[in-house]
Amino acid sequence: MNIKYFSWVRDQIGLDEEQIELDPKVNSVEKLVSHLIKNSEDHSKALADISLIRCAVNMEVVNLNHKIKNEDEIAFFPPMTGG
Amino acid sequence: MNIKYFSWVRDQIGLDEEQIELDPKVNSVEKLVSHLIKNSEDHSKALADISLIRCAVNMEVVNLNHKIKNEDEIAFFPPMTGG
Amino acid sequence: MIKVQKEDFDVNKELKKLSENKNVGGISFFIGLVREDLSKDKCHSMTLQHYPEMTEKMLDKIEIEANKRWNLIGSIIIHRYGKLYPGDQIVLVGTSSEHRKDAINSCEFLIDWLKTKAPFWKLEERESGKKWVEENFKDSETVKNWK
Amino acid sequence: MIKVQKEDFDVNKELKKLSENKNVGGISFFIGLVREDLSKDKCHSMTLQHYPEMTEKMLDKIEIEANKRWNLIGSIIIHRYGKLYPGDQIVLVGTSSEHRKDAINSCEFLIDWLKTKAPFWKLEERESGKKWVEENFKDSETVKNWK
Repeated sequence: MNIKYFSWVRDQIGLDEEQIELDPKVNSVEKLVSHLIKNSEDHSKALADISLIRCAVNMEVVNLNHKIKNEDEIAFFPPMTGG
Repeated sequence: MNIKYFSWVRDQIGLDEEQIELDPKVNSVEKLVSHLIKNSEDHSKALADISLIRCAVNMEVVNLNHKIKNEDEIAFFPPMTGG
Repeated sequence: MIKVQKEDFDVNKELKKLSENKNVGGISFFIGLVREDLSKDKCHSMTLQHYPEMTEKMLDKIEIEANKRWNLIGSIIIHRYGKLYPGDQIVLVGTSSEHRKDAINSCEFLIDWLKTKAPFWKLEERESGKKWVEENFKDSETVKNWK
Repeated sequence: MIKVQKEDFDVNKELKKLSENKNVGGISFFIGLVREDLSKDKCHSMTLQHYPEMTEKMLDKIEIEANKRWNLIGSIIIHRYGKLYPGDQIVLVGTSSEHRKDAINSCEFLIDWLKTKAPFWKLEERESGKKWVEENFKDSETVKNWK
């Protein structure tokens, strides 16, 4: 699974993107966040307050209980500020 | 008094503008219209249906009972179509 | 700023002026063009007649009104007169502000007002003959909503 | 048409394209610029980060949505990314239609949507330091009104 980070989420985690092999039990965005938080202190800090963060699965914004699979492209970022 | 005509009012009357000496009894827009209608057949035809016509006195759109005096600049025209 | 002119106008030139102030965050433009209207009764030309002194007066008034209602940094109204052809630019309204809604809403207000309050009359030369453009009742209703 | 690019854009060029069709009666533009914001905490630069594939996808989607809701003849969205400075153009929305309200309303809709639905994030370098621009709750409310 390819995971991308943007804005201050990227700054705090210190990575543009990373590849992980998804454990089949980690089958929702919410479970993925819990899994990532165990990865490092930076992950844990960046994703601590999930209310500040949005998630896109295959470039569609989804909510926390959205189902995911290993082939998906996931992105975490704060609310968008385009225009 | 200087009277200007625009659009099809101008076309029908056949004049861009005309000068008249205002009879003091002709002291409102409505009375001026009645007075002008007697001037010629073209005036009479152009001003026949007053509901189609707007009047400006000194470049402000006014209604029929607006008071007028000899020094005023009057204009008759159909509804404006700017923009 | 208002301009009533026979000549065409250059949108980039007006954009440059409206962007000079570095506190501007948003600029809105509306440009009105002569429509050929091929599907119905083809339009060959449109001649704009106007009442010059009153036009300047009304455009000034409309611009002042927009500046009262919104926080604008700059505004421009350019209205052409004379004989124009399909595709020709007739009118430009441009507004600039710190926050986008002031520019967007005032630009819409200005063009709505011009439609019924600016002393212009349009003579269209169509396939079927010459005809003065009649009042658009929708425009008269639209402008009332701004009260 | 949508474009996501580092380079600046030329409004006159886009205007020319939108006026090509002679049935166009009105064109609306909105241009967003980097504000210096002198009065508060001076802004030195703004760096726009984006999620390229998703940006293209969302901009396409937004444009299709506008074309469903209004009778448009043409539409253009250009959004820049990279490092920009006060006075620089960030975004252009342009729409053309036979009757003015379609162009005006869709242009407002598009810029409202871009604010909260286009995957861009703005890093401001201000007098007081670097800071990611936060969500504007007014923008989130505004976009809900378009439902």
